[in-house]
Amino acid sequence: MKTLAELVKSATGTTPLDCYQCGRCSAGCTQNVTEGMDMGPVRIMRLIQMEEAFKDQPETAAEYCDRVLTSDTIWMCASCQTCTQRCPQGIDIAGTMDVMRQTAIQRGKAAKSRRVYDIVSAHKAFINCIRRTGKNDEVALVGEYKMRTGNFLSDMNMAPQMMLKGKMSPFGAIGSALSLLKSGPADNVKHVFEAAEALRKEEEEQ
Amino acid sequence: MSRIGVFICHCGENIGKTVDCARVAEEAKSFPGVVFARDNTYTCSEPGQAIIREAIKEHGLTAVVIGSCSPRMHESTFRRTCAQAGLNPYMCEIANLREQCSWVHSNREEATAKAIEIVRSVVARVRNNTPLDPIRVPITKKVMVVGGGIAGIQCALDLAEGGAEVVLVERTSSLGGHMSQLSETFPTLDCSQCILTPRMVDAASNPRIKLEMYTEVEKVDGYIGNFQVTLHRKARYVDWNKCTGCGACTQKCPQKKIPSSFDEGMSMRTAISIPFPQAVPSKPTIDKDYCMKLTTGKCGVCSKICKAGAIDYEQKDEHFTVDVGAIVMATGFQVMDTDKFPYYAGGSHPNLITGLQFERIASASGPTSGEIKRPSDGKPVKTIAFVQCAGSRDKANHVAYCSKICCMYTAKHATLFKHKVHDGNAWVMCMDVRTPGKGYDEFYRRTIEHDGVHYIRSRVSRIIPDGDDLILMVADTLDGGKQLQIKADMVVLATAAVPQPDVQKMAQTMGIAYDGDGWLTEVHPKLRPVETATAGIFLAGACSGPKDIPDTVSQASAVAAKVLGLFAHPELQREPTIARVNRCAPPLQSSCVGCFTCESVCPYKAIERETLRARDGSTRQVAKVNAGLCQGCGTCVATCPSKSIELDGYTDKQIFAALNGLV
Amino acid sequence: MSATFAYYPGCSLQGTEKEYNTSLQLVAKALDHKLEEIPNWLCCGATSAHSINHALATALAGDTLAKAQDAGHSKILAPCAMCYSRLATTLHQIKSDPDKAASLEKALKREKGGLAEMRALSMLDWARELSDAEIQAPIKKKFKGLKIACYYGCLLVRPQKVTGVENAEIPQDMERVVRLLGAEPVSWTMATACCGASFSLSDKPSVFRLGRRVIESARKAGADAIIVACPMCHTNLDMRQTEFQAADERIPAIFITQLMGLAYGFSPKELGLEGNFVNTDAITAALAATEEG
Amino acid sequence: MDWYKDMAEENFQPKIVAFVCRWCTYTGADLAGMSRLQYPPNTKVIMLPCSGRIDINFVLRAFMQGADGVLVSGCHPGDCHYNEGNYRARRRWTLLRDLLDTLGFDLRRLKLAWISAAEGNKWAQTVTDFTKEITELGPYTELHELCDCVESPLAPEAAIAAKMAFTEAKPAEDALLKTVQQAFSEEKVAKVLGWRSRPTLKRTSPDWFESAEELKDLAAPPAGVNVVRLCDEPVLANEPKLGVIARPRELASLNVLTQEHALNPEQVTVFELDADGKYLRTGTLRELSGEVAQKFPEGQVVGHSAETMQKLAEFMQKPRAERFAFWKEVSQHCLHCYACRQACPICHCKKCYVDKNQPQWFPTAADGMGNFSWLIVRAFHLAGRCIGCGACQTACPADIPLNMLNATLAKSALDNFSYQAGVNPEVPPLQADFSQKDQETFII
Repeated sequence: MKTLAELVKSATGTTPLDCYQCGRCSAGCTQNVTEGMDMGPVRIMRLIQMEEAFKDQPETAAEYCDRVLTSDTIWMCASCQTCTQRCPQGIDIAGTMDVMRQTAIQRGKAAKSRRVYDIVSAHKAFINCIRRTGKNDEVALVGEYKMRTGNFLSDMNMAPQMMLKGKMSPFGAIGSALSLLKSGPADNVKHVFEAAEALRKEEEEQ
Repeated sequence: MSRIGVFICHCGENIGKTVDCARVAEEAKSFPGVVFARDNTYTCSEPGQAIIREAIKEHGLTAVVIGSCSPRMHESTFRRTCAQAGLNPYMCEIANLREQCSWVHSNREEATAKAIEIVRSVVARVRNNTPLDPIRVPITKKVMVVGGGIAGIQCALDLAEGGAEVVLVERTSSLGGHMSQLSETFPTLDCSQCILTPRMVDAASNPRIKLEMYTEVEKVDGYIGNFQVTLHRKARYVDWNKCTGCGACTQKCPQKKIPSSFDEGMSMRTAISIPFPQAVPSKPTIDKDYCMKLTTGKCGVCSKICKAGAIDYEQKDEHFTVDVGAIVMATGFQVMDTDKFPYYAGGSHPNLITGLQFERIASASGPTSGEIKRPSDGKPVKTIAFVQCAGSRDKANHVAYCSKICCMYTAKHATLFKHKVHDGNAWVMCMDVRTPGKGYDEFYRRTIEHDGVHYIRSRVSRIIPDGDDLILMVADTLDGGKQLQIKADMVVLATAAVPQPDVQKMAQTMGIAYDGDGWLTEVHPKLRPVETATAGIFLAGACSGPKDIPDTVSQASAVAAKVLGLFAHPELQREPTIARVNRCAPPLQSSCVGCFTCESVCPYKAIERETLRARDGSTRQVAKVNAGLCQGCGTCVATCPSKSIELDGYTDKQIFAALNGLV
Repeated sequence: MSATFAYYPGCSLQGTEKEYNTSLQLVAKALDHKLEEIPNWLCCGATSAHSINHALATALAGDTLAKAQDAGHSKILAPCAMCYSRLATTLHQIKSDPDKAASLEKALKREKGGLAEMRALSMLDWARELSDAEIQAPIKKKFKGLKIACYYGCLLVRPQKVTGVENAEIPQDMERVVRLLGAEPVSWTMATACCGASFSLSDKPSVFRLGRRVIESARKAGADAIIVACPMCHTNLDMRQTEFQAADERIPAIFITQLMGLAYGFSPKELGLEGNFVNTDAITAALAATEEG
Repeated sequence: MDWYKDMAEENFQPKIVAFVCRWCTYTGADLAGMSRLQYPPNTKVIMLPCSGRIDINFVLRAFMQGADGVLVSGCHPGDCHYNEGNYRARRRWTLLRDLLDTLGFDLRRLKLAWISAAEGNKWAQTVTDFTKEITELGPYTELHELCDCVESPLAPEAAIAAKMAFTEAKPAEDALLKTVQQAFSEEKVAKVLGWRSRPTLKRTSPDWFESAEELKDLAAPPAGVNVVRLCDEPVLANEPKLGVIARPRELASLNVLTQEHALNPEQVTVFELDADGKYLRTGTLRELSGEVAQKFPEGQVVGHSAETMQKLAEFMQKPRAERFAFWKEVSQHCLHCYACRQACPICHCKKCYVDKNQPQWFPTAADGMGNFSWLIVRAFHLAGRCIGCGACQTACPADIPLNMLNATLAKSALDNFSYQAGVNPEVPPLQADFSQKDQETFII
């Protein structure tokens, strides 16, 4: 199994091993510890370094790896790119968070907190939406999200106003809701999902 | 017949790890002319050199090839070794097996194969070498020091003490440099002016030191021992011979709103001004960009007020040449401006200042007379934040290197602040605090333990202006990256030390090297730290990289020792690798047809004409090289249509043989 | 100067933020720009794809690039900052690493290559390519005394190596347009801060906190309105604003194209201003009465 | 002899030679080592003091000896340790590249770079890229095959026959004859260069006339020959009263010789003819040298005929491989008789450097390598000097179109450096001069 640092290197071309823990990423972070992250991005970088350092001691390495993948931090990242922009070492920190999220899902390690569960559900609902229609149908997205999370009441207060403002039509909404019943990729997106699978395989083989 | 000895150095692991040195030596034995070959762990060590000397004697070697580090490193060492054993030093050649082979390749097989080829080529070349004798040239025993900061002053004083004539060139109108701007100096906190000013006066009054103030170096010609430096003395519009330095003119000048560069733009000066009260020499200059008389023709107040009649609006720039035997670069550094940091309050906020500006604020002779007041509204500062590594150690956005002096001067700033504002709060945002040096770490710890300065280990991401105040966005990396917002009355950025912006241009005219960041490069960072690749030009102080005062002063004295060492010789021996137009005798003839294309090509005007007389009495003119002037570039050789010029050490025969050895 | 672009509207511009599309179409017409919609385009995958399925994110962007290329284009205008960022990031990757370009093309079963030669334009790039005279030519009325906070958010400017924006910390592209329209840009601190759009659905606390931060900063700087060039920013700063800001502390947020459209003489209705949750009268009222050539 | 064929095997390892200056590039390469940058081992370095020292012979020899690529590198413009060596080198490489391009040489194999002492990275990158490029190009088989070619078949018979056709000499014009006679009688001249008719050979050839009596053999100038070819350097230096019967082409040649200090223009009396051989006037070379450019048809590069320039332009349209094949074919006929050298009015060395054997850069045998290198070296030797009279091609018994090579360099000099040979005897020779603005599009 590849180390987290290796995964980041192949996905972003930069490596957290260059990090010297200056903390500028965390200082400028949109989210950070006070706002739901359980540690600053600077600590994530450190843990990735330590996993690499202990890679010949699999048990210790796995401990470090789990601390990263099960953290809330990687999910609370807003992908605003401020850290990547200002990093003095040129590390793609936001890209690193992407890799961590993806790896957490693949290895079934994503955090179990309610907040994270909602975020993961939204991402999954979004991708399912694309799978079904090739596009993001906002009503269908919200629908699936609610079914996944049980947050039935959230945002319901906005719906009437949205219809009023012409942002949503009741007929469209019904059509969208019906689309939820479809399964498997639609014809217009099949080739993209196949291509994604091919890319993933190729990356894995490297 | 050549009897060549080949010595392959392992350089410890450096070469031996990647190149099979024993095999290279074994292969070398089969090359034409080689009578002896062996490998050795450290050839440059004394035992290693002894092996060479013994082999020369025992095997009657006529030439030596050493496979080792770059010739730029140890060519002279090994040539000396050969000379000790009675072999002409120019019969020794280096095969570069380290910098250009073992260090850049990892496959042992390939690297060894390449090493064998390199050695074969050098062996082929050395078979065509001829013994050469060094050239002797006279030395002008006068030295030019460029830059009148502490480096230049110290160097000039030491040189004068040793009996050398010194020309000290400074482009501003006073000696002193950055050190004269500082308030106190770490780690002893003695007043900078108090220790510097006596030195400035000493330099100005020393009979062996000639000051060339308000003057810049325009051009450098010549070579070690024989430089011709063209200087450009800018018009001062004041006759310093007449001026008594009374300062009356500076009081009366109506043009008063010019930002003072000595005070880093935080106070105003007049158009005719002396940069600071303790300036040496204490003579004013007129700034022609601001003087009303010079810009509009109206005014002339200073001329009326001057009792000595020293004001001269007609003074012109002067250009003149000085002959010197050595040049010392002591051109110093600058600090990055705050405007390089858009994420720090847009890079421009009156209360966002550089460390050098803080020095002026803290200085008793500064714009606030040493009281810590902020520029925007003059309010006494209660909370101050210092941001370290502003630009330094930031390879993605600014410069990759550590500016070296900031950790200490920030600790000093914070201490000075706490000494002046007892109830104030000082924050330092730092990464690693680097304080090696005598008494340095103790000073830094005292800043925290005794003076109560708060250090947060974080790099500041953003500074947000909040009216006159500033809010710093930081994250405490020692607390899991917890975000903090620190509000401060004033923020001091420890901006990176950077090279003087125009020093590269000067370096180009002198033919000395500078690195990717623009710092002048020493010929060897450890063993020859004050010499440049151009013989006769030396480096003192921060022009070669950020340095604190003790390091700068030590370097300046080291340079003085180097120059005095050079001047101790009655004459110079120069490398004999110079061009030569062929002659065959008797009577003296040459294949030169006298087209004198070489004359137009030579950058040193080293081509002369000589009349040859043939057996039948006819005469003709042919080219001849002046050995004193030729620098050995060989451009004439490549351009000569009849191929009648050779460059000793790089003859066509040698290159041809080297090429044959390669392909 | 007339120009033709491949047009990649993206999902939001067809759904909740269709005013952005409408206003952009009008403004483009006024500028003699032809927007040719990419046939059968798909979603860019947004934050979700790059967050949890990197390969899918790349494949979706590759698909869009390929379709635009097949339609004979080399420049793609993506008004949505998210769509733009996805295209630009993918282009940055395949431009700097030919191997990545090759594997993407292989995965998409394309033989003709050249995907890396495509260019993605954000609204900033688009505005930057217009000269002052070009922007001003269609103006019918100029704004007077209108103070605008130009909001860039994240993805239009960051990361700099992807967007190529010259000063990513203090971008000035929208400010330039605003000045040319007669309005006055304010200097404020949150122009490139994040509004939290990626959590619009899933993490309300973040959305509210970050959105509030932006609105408050604009108010403090004395702005009458905010302009944006991203549908997600708009959702957050307009619709969500009604959730996190008290009624008397709100300021309208509209699209840069709507602001241009107003100056170009289109009616608020044509430009879809009534779709805004926060009242926009302050903006329309600032249109100067004088007619300009 | 088939060594290059083995190299075409799959595991081809190119041979690359780098000629570098010691102050910048060599130091930069050392820096790459100190920084432990890794690059392929195929490149072997030969260090020289300055890029100005890098002779074209080094590069040509490297190729002919089996190199697949050659790298030449020095300091950036403005950084030369010797102030200007790299500027002169730059001019040299511009000219050589243009010549090689005409010859169909694969220019991708000759890389030029400015690499400073600080650019260890650039050195490693350049070597890596160049090695990759050359590996992809494969061994330089076409050139190496040529170098191994030992046969040299004669030129087609028809071409030789045309060369051997005899022409009757025409007597010199009366006006010219009288003027020269008078110059002898007034002792203004002691030796005159002109054309002598040789009835037994049915030929007219350049010769010295040392008295008025000899003038009975004076003939009208024949086409395709340049009388100045006899201007041997000792004669010029030792004869204060020299006369030359000169058409524009001879006048241009004399200008080049003046530039190269081979004669004193004050001491040479010129009997000037127009291009068709009609007598115009008499004066010292100093007086008559100035207006040479106007004596050739407008727009023409001194003596290079519009026809040659046209032919060259068309030839350059052909693909590189075809150009190479063409020169490979025609150069095979070269006999190494050096008639071209003998006929050249500019060649005034006593001993040609190709005849020197210490070292002998190129074989003097009439084989593939000898012939092809002679083509290059002869033409390049005349870069910025050849005035385009075409005497060399006329003299060539193998009918090799040498004019095209001469015209290539004349065009390069004019296009790149606004320089025309033989026009102004006061300026420094082309390769002895430089401008900081010389173009360098091909240098990385």
